Amino acid sequence: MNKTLDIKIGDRIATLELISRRSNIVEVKVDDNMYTLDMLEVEKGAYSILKEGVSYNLELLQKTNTKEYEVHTHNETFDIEIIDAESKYLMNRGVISDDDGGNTISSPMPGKIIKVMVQIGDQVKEGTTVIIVEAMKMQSEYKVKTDRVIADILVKEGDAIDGNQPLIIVE
Amino acid sequence: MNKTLDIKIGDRIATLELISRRSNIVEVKVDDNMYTLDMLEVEKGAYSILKEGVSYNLELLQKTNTKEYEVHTHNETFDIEIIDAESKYLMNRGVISDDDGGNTISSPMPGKIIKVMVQIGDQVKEGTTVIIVEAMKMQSEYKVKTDRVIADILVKEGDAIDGNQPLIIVE
Amino acid sequence: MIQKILIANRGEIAIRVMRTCREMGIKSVAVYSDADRSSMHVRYADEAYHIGPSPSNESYLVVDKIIEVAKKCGADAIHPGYGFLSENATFSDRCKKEGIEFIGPDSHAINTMGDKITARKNMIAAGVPVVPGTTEPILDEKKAIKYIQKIGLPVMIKASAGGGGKGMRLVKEEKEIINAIRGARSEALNAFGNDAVYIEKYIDSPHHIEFQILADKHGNTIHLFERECSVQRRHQKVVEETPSPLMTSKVRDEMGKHAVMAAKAVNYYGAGTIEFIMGDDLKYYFLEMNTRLQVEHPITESVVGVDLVRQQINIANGFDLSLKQENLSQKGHAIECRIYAEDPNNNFMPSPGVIEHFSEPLGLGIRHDGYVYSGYEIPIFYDPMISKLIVWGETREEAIDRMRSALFNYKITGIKTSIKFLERIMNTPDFVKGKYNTHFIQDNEDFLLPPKASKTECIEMAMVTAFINYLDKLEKISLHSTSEKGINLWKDYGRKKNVSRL
Amino acid sequence: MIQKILIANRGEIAIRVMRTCREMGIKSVAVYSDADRSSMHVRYADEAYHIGPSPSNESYLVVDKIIEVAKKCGADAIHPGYGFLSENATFSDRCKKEGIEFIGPDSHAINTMGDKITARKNMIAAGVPVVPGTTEPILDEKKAIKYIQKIGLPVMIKASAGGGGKGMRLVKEEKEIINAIRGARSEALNAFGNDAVYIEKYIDSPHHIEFQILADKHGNTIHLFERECSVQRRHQKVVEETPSPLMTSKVRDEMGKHAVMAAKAVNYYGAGTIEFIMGDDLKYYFLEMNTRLQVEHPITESVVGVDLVRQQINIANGFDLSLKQENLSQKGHAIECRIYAEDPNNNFMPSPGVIEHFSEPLGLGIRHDGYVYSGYEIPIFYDPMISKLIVWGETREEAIDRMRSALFNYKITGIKTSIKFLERIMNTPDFVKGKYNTHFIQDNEDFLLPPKASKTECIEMAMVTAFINYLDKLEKISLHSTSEKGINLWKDYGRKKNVSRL
Repeated sequence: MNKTLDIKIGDRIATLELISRRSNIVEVKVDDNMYTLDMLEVEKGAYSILKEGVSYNLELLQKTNTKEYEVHTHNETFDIEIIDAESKYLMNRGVISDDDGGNTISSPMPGKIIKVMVQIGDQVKEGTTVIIVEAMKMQSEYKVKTDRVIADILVKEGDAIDGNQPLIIVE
Repeated sequence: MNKTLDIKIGDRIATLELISRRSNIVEVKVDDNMYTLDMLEVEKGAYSILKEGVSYNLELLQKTNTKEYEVHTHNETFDIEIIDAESKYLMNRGVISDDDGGNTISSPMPGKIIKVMVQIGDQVKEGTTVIIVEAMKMQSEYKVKTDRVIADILVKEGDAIDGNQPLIIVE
Repeated sequence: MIQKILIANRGEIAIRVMRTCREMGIKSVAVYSDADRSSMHVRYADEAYHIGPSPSNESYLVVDKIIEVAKKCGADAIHPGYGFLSENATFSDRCKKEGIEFIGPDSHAINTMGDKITARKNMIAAGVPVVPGTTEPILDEKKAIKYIQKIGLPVMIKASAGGGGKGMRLVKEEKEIINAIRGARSEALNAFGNDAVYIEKYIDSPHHIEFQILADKHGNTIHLFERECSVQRRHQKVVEETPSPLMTSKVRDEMGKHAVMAAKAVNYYGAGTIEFIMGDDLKYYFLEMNTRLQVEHPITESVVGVDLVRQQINIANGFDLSLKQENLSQKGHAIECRIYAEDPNNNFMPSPGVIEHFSEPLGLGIRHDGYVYSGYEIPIFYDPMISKLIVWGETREEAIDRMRSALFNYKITGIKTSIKFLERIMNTPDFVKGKYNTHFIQDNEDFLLPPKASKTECIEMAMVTAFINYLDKLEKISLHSTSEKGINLWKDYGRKKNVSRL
Repeated sequence: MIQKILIANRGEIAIRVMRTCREMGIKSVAVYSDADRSSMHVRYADEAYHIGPSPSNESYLVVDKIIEVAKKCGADAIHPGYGFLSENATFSDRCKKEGIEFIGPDSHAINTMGDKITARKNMIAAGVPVVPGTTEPILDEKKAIKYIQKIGLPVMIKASAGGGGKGMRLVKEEKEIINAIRGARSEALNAFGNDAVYIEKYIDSPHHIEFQILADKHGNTIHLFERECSVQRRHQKVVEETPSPLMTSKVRDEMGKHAVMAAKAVNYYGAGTIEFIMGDDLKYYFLEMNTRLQVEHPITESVVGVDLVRQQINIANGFDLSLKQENLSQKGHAIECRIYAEDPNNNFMPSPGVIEHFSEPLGLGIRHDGYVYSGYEIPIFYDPMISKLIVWGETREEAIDRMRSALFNYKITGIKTSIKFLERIMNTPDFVKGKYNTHFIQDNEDFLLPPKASKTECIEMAMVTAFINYLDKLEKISLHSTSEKGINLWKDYGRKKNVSRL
């Protein structure tokens, strides 16, 4: 097993290396910074770290992808991604890139389809609202960013949808 | 799989039979009483039951033995034991009987051994304290109930012990 | 005497009402939609009955279903909470007709206060100051212009049946008047089926201050002082406090008297709230009356020391008010923060989902009214408010410190919440100084945006935690696949130190 | 100004002190033994340092280790909580010597009040009523008999260095006197290394009533009224309330003045408690002084509206008391229940172990001071108290109703607790009527024993739940073994109805 991993947080990618671990005493290097930590998982996903006496409490929330975490510290929340060999390889080859969602319209939150404003085959102008989704008494309108043709509509009014589920395909 | 089981609670042994179950609607017979219940596990081990509108909340705590439960209702706590075919067989054969702990001295609570009052081979009189255990600032003395000979001592002073762990064997 | 109350609501307010029922030895009955079978109010009640599909217009808003359950289970009263049917005059009448006590006012009070023009007229007649403006719907656009010239710009054009910011137009320049009137009328017609609009003077840098009142059925009416509700986002209250940092005791007395007069003008009984708008000059005007319990009622309970739901039930029982105005006083300071399942870093997008981990702050001066639990899935059909955190302190400063510390110790994972946003409000100088009005959130965007730079060490601790957790996960998988169960390969790792790099 | 406080304690009191530190912007430092690495006080603090093995005499009671940590981390003050080193005069002196502020009184006050004969003498000199009895150790048994004949039987023989019921003998008949004195002396010698004993008149059906005091370093001393602590089991308080149902305002004023006099007599500063014993005739006598924060201090905070830890820190800072006696009053009623990890159905045997599921009551008037969480293992080395539930109500009746309802909604599984026992106390007529003394628990054994008969339906629901859970468990195992993962065989069960019996 590999004890060195790259980890992405915001714009920064750091290399973490596990130097030693004896019960809850962990020696770890983050880029050039060496830490000796007393680190304990006190509840499932909740860690207590003592770094030369300074107390940190962190809670991990694993996302659907096992390599992505949301980490809650005292004051903040960070999105963290583990970059292992496989993703590194793919990144170097340029296979993984930012998906701009160009061809699908979706809602980041689960909810209910209130209104589908278009039909298959419609030619719609930049900025046209194509679908309205409601969650928790708040309606959100989803628009196309450039001129588009509606290729497919995957939901109908009244449907309950998950977050990030494709709703409409555009060309 | 068998849908009828005997269940022991206090002095009573009742026969429970699952008649039907469709999503959270459960029909079940307890001896001669038939119940139709809306039953949902709302948290791990926590059940919400609606019986013709009346709301029950129950929390199950499984003991070390998977067939034994502690059940917390609104007002009370019950110890419940599932009697399956195997235990029934053994009970009928008389193999399982109330263990009066006759040959072992143990403490029902975890703690620390404060003092061992006897040595192997000692002949002790009824009512003699043989060992003192402390937990949470409270000391408990354990005595023999009749005249005994100390056959074995399994712990020493200062040892941390679990609940119900044998401490001393007597003859 | 009321023996059994049906609570025609869900979420934290249903549980809050049931708590008082339990203390008073009254049985409580929950109703629930498809989405709410596993909700806490169902678990908390003595009885619970299903009333239909998840959307509230097919369940919590269906009068017939709720009445049917109440009659079937023998409830002698219905508590509507807030929202849903709480300000529905038809529902109040229907309860009366069925011989069930509606814990709220009669339809006359609801109707009079529900229509803004009618309410304005009644308040003027009762001697309660209202915002200068018209008392009749605008029919003649020319007359409207003349009237506006008389009271002076800026003005608000408002729909009489309005609410939620719909059918409202702010007019700053004379040339906008005609368009604003026409726009407001057409929007009001669409939204409420009623195009009546009226004109009000626009109060600049306004404060939203409301008074809690209680009235029994025998004409005794008292007020329980003010609540300052100016911290608002899109006309929704976010943080409330009492006493108001703006208030003087002279103005408080006077406003309290006006609040009581307002309630008496409609023969009000039950708990209600008179909302005022106030300028920096402490001039105040009646805005509207909420004929129900407010979301923010706990801060009044904290400083006055009264259980408002118990009072509501006693009033519904026909008892005389046990509280006397002269015996009431405010002690210390209370603040409420409303915690929403929403993402403040992403335009406050609602964030329904499953609560992974939930732990709330405890201790001195902390009150918590909520309904979610670890493992609970927040449904998408209802309001995103998941809990209210209320703190009390000897002084305003102590209350702010306590709220800041409590928010800091409030942990919810699995969904996004407004907790960090609320923490930033507690740190915003204008809030700390008590110098704010309803423009507070837009005026303080810089403070309220999430902080950009974090301490490097904190970031690195977050990375280390994810790193270790991930390694442990990998190890578990590899142990599992090689069947070396129970043996922790890592334990010896420190001694061996044979680190191999990728 | 104090910037960083080391809390030389663990459990709920450590967290309670840290909470106020956080509100005041003061850094808090935890110390912990081997058993406490995962304890909440370590997680809650800004810094935390290990001080030794689990037994408290190797960690929390070791003065040198605590001083060493305080100096290393730069703490300028130490808060001792209650228990452990809180009433250790040597520790107070040592802190002073090291230039660290001890948040508590000086060694003179601790020593004077710690020895009962010395305390009695001081109180008599200060004009505070003490229980009639001797002021010198008993040396001559004959003189003792004469003295007892003078004040009349029954009397108590008490060890001067005593505590925890050790070295105490109740004498009801003259012939028991000699044996009682000899027994008490030998027990006192064994327990405290000091065989000094004295004689006190025995107060029949006594009430234990204590007064909270606060004193600054400039001679200002006030009291914050009484706490009624007569609900005791084996001299341990179980339930406390304030105001005392026994008290009159005349006696309260008088006792308050005596409490202040008692504190002044030893030049006391900080927070302290004067314990009195009171007869049914409301005659009262000084019993002892606790020179620290009490476990039950929150009920005073609830009705007086003061944060006592904040006051302690302000006093340690050398500030003048900000509170004036004439401005203080009691508002409403507060009750505290101490929740222990113990089995009330099995002679209150301690029940350490792992907390499986933990959910605490919320809402109006509920305060919760605890330190455990789901998954936490309660160590065997320390006090079994796991949390304190404090309620406030407008009236005593409302407070009892609220406590009953709160206990009902308090769920802890995995260990046994005293919650149900406390619920039964709230239902005991003598408690409800407020007619009780320190014999309450033994006098009410019938009410306090667990109920024998349960409603059949409730029992059957418990059986059904275990039944269904067990079937689901079996199903999971069989699904797993036949590899039909993801397919729930049970889903179709209702339709098939092919029930096979054993």
